[in-house]
Amino acid sequence: MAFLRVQGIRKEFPGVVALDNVDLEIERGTVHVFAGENGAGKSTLIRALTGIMPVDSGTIHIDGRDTAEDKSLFDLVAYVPQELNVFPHMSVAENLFMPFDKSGFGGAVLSGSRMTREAQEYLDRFDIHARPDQAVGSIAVSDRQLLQIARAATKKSFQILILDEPTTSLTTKEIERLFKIIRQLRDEGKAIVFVSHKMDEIFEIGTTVTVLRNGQTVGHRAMDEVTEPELIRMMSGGEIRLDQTFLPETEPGEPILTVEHLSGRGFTDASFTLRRGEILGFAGLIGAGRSELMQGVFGYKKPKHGRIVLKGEELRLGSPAASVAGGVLYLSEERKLHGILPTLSVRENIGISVLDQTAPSGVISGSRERSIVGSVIDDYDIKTSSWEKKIMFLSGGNQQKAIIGRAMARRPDVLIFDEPTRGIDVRNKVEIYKIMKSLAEEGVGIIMISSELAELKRCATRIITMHDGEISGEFDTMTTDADTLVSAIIGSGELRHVV
Amino acid sequence: MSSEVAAETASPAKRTLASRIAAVPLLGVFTALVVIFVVSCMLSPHFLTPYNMTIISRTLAFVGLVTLGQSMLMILGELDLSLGAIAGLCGVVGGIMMVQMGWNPWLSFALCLALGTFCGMFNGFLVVALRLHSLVLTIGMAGVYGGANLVATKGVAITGIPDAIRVLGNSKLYGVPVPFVILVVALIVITFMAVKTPFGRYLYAIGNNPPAARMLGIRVDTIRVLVFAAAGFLSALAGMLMVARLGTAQPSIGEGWVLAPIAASVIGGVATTGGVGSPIGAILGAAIIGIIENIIVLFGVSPYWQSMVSGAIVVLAISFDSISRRYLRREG
Amino acid sequence: MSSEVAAETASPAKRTLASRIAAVPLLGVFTALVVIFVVSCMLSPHFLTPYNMTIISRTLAFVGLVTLGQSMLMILGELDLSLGAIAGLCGVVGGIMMVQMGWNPWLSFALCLALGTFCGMFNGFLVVALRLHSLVLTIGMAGVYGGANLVATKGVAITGIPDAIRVLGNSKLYGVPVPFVILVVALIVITFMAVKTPFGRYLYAIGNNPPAARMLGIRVDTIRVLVFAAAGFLSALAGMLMVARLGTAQPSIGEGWVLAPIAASVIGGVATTGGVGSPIGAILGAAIIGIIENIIVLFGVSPYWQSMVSGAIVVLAISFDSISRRYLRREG
Amino acid sequence: QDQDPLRFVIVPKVVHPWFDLVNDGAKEAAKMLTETTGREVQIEYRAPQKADVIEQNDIISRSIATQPDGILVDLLDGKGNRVVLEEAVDQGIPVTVFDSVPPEGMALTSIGNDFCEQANIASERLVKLLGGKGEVAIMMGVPTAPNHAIRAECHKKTFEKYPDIKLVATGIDNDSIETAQKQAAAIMQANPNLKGWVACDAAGPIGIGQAIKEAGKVGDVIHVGLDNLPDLLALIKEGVVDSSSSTKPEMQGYWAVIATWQKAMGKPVPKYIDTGIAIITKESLE
Ligand SMILES: Nc1ncnc2c1ncn2[C@@H]1O[C@H](COP(=O)(O)OP(=O)(O)OP(=O)(O)O)[C@@H](O)[C@H]1O
Ligand SMILES: Nc1ncnc2c1ncn2[C@@H]1O[C@H](COP(=O)(O)OP(=O)(O)OP(=O)(O)O)[C@@H](O)[C@H]1O
Ligand SMILES: [Mg+2]
Ligand SMILES: [Mg+2]
Repeated sequence: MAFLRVQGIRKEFPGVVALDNVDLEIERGTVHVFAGENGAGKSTLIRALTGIMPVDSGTIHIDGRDTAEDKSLFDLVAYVPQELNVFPHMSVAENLFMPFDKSGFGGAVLSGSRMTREAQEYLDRFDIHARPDQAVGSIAVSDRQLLQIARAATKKSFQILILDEPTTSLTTKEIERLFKIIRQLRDEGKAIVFVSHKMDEIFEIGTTVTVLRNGQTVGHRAMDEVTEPELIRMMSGGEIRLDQTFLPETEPGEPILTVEHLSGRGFTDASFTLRRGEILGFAGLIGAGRSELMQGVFGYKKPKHGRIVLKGEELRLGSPAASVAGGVLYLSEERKLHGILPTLSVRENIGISVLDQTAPSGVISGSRERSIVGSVIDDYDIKTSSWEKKIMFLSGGNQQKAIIGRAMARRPDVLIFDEPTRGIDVRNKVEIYKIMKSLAEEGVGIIMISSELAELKRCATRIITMHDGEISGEFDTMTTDADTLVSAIIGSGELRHVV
Repeated sequence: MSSEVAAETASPAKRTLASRIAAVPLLGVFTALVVIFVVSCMLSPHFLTPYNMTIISRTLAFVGLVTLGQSMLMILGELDLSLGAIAGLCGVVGGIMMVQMGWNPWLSFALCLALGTFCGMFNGFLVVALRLHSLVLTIGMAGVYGGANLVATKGVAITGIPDAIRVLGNSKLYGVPVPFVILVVALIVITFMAVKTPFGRYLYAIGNNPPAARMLGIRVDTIRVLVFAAAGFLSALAGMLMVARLGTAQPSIGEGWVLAPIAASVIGGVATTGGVGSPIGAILGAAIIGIIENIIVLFGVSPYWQSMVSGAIVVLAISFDSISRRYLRREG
Repeated sequence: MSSEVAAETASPAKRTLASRIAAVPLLGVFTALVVIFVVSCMLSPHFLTPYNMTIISRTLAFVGLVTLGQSMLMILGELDLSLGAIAGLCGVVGGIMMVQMGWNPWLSFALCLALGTFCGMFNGFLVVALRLHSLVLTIGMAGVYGGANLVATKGVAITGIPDAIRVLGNSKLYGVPVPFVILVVALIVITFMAVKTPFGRYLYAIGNNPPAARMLGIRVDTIRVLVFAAAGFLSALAGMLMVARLGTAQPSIGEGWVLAPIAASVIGGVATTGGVGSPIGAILGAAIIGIIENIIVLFGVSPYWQSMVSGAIVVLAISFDSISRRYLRREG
Repeated sequence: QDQDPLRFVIVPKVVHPWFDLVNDGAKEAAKMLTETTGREVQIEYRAPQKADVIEQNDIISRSIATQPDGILVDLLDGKGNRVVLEEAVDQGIPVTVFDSVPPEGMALTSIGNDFCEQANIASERLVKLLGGKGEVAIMMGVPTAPNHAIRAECHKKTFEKYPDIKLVATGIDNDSIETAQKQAAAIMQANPNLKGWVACDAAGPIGIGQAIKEAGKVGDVIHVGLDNLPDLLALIKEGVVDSSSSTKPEMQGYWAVIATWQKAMGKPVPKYIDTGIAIITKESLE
């Protein structure tokens, strides 16, 4: 019998069956991938496996024993959730070893020095850039994500490690590092469960895969017996081409946004121009300051010096309201922190940004709101059982789509997309590329920040690279090879202008 | 709102009754109010008399106006513990203007509303400028405004409020006390604002997630200051109406309007964490508290037991609300 | 923030003095306390007398014990507005046991501490079981406990507390009032607990991010109930010490211990949103408030101005804290 | 004869032991009336939780809603209570006022005494004991409570009459012994030459007495107290507090019921009944 065995699990939420008769077997010493589109039920299944969410029916056996009879079996499972779940005002070391009794600090008194020492080992091993005594709120997002993974590994008793989209905020280098650790653990005989929407990752690390669709298992495969198109077909029930590009086919128009010598926290002396009808990519390592720069441009964080010209007029610095009024929208990479309005409905979440269309007279028209929200939900294929469902109950990917749809419905002139496809499934990624392309072709200027170079090369006409808070180069996508870009990203090489 | 829900879902037939009920957020508190009303009618023959209804509605009017302000602040994720002190300060300043300075009563009335608005706005400004959570700031400001009241009056009530103003507090319109009419008008305006205008949506958005609201281009700080100002205005209005009712400007006006509006709001479904609930629910909550206080006296509960009984009923009311909501959700 | 990361990882020498200061969270409030202390010494020759120091430290002891409990709750992200009522209830029940029932004073003392613990625990239990935010629940419970006090005493103080107990409130140890010694001991124990034990760190974790804490398998609910119980215990202790001090069990004990501990905690750096601050900071905050109240009287501020002045100083203290923190952060 | 019992509602200023004594006196009168007239007289006692005119008005109007045969009120502030008293009179309910002054222009019977007189007795006694000179201080109660405010004002007026008496400090105790003690201690620190204290509420003199004892100033600082709470009596016996003046709550309750009954029966009632003030000294306690 398999080390972890799931039979006939069912879980229903109001209006949706999230898991429907799911069977699963996971062996030690393997990396088992859960694949499926947004809302397929991957995270729900994982929550069931960790014992934190009771299921409606079905059994979970670990090591041959029934978890319904012995809850302590769940101690064998270590789990890294999809969303960041850290304690921002506490130290790195404490975040790492929480809860202490599971990580070998179970005594009555905590030894600070021992904790610092052991924390340093984990920080080195996972290559996390932080000191043990630093507050987690002050370290970079990527480091927080790695820290969260390291935390799971501090659980002394774990035999199964479940990683729910662990790579969303990591760069290639960090992912490689993570995979090295995963392989180590696998070879030590642990069972690993891995979820990602990035196909190359799945194929690189996976041993076996279970595909979920609409809460049901549609197949189990050994990884080397399945091809990428096959897997995608299992997930989506259709064909998706991965080599297609989405570069806007119209000529770029006049400059719409000009940034001159902008400096602020995390970026210095940034100058660039965005033209109508183009997709301008921003590449860089995580922590390069792309988000900071764009939050500065948008006004969410006030820049210290510099000038921004929008549609020929100088933009007030440090005022998101002025930017939005001028037609600039920013979609944050951190949707939980900066995106959703959790206890409001899907309708209200989308409706909030189209109020100038639904309430031109100052009074919201319910029918107009319903028609706009309805078309957003259809256009972006947002899976929700009801428009009135609180958005916090949607799957992560569907939340992301709702936020994107909401921004598009506002018909912006400039759209700043920070990691637009983070956590989005393959089919919907393509949908988002298509949307960006058609918006650009309608004359919208789009800035796209992405840590996936491949993605930038499929969409962006020009790519600006950033390194350590400064712009390190500007390249024409068609004429530049990957090596040139990478060296600009990692900061070796002079400032280049290739355009 | 519930009809909208029904219209949108694919197959309304599938939804159970319980889940429909759960979808109407005010139903729980409304049911509780009806039950308490009916029980009160049965408990005391004096309850459902015109005179008693008058005193209940008038009492509700004063605390209700403050509750409206406090509930809007709570939806925004803030709290103002100085609203009672603002009401008291505006009341006595009004008295000083009308009586001691001999100013025109209506001018004085308007100036006091402006003063209340200013006090609220000042709280809001400090919250925004200093990025403080409002709870503690307004504990301090309650001391400041209450202290100003004491300095202005030396604790002595100001008597001789002109009749022109007194009419506001004591007359009736079609048998309904004027302060209650004012409350109903304010409630309608604010509910409309909350449900049907962008400003109302922004309130909920900010209460849900302030950084996200800022990213949406909402002027978060401006709206915060405005709502604090509105709450100050409503409190000043309550204070002035109380002066009109009493015919004297009592320095103690507003002392009982600090915790009751918060309790009323929570009973009515407004979360202290922001983003949830409605002003109308808060008023229903205030009505529940008001009826309970009334029936306790009518029923002749020993004064020594009163505070215990009304405390226990507040606890029961919020427990009932919390339990029923969870039960219905599970069903749905 | 990114610059901090860079600075910290690269070379410690690079860190500015300002950022080092900002890293010591208690420094701001400690500086404020010292400044206020020195100013007080200069303002009044009567301030730095042994007798006055005794008064200040003893007053601080009572409100300080409640502040310790409240600050732990605030770190956890909760609030208990019934702690004052618990103190009062336990005080009078103690009086009834010792005087009217004639029970052994120490047994009565212990039973009252148990009663306070139970009351706190009951609050915690309701918060956890009903998933309510504690603010409103404890407004209601304050009515219940305060009402029980009234029922038990009919508002009449119970006199004739045995000398064995009175010694606790009135004697000194090496010149330091016993209640203050008890406060210091409690502070040391709680600080040790908060900083050095898993339990203490879980407090912070829950205050920081309750769902994350729950997900990691921390017994969030158990810890909540325990901390409520501890706060109840500390309040009962304060109430009993006050009874010992006064020699009579006054029903009004604890009335002033509701908002002051919250204000003190915030001045001392404990956020109302949870997860931040320390009990020691809260006590420093309480000391600031205590000294201000003392110096206001010494300095002969008109009684009419007192509440305004102390309110304004609370506002100034938290503003100062907020501004200095932001300034230091920007520098760092 | 109508055999329905007569229901009289007593509304005091606040829940307070002093008013329980009023209630006792009222019950005594009710018992006497029941026995002598054969028609039962019931007393209902309804008190505000806080000494606040607004809350008291709520209680009075709720009492009116039950249509009693008489209402007996200790007014917090005649002018502020007037609206509801008029409502009672309009509905034909007899109203009697005790321990306070009826609002101007309303023909209500009042029972009791005035606070100013009570304060004057205390401050005059202090002045006499000090030989007409020295530094004195007043401890106010709750500044917004009218009876406390009246007493403070009358204390002040008395002191102003004597050129060699110097009022050096005023404390606020908000009717709390603890606060009174804190404030008194600080005030004595700041004014080492202070010779005398008067108070305006029941909690104040106890706190002051304890502060005097603690500062070791018994005999050095003279304190004339107020009211008759057990702690204060103990302090008087101990010699820490010189004396106190106290109203007679039982008498007020008793006569208020009698007057209300007379009014309810349509019999003539006097406009004012004075129940007198008791002076409490160490001698009178022994
Ligand atoms: N607490 C909840 N209440 C109601 N519905 C829920 C809840 N949690 C999940 N769901 C629903 O269950 C379905 C499965 O969600 P789940 O989060 O498991 O998807 P997922 O496969 O992890 O998707 P993604 O790739 O977007 O993370 C979704 O339709 C979602 O709306
Ligand atoms: N509003 C905010 N509150 C807290 N932290 C923030 C906020 N906005 C940005 N940050 C933080 O700023 C840091 C720098 O950004 P980051 O590491 O994301 O660099 P980047 O160049 O934008 O790269 P990427 O976009 O690939 O993540 C991150 O730690 C991020 O969490
Ligand atoms: Mg998921
Ligand atoms: Mg970023």
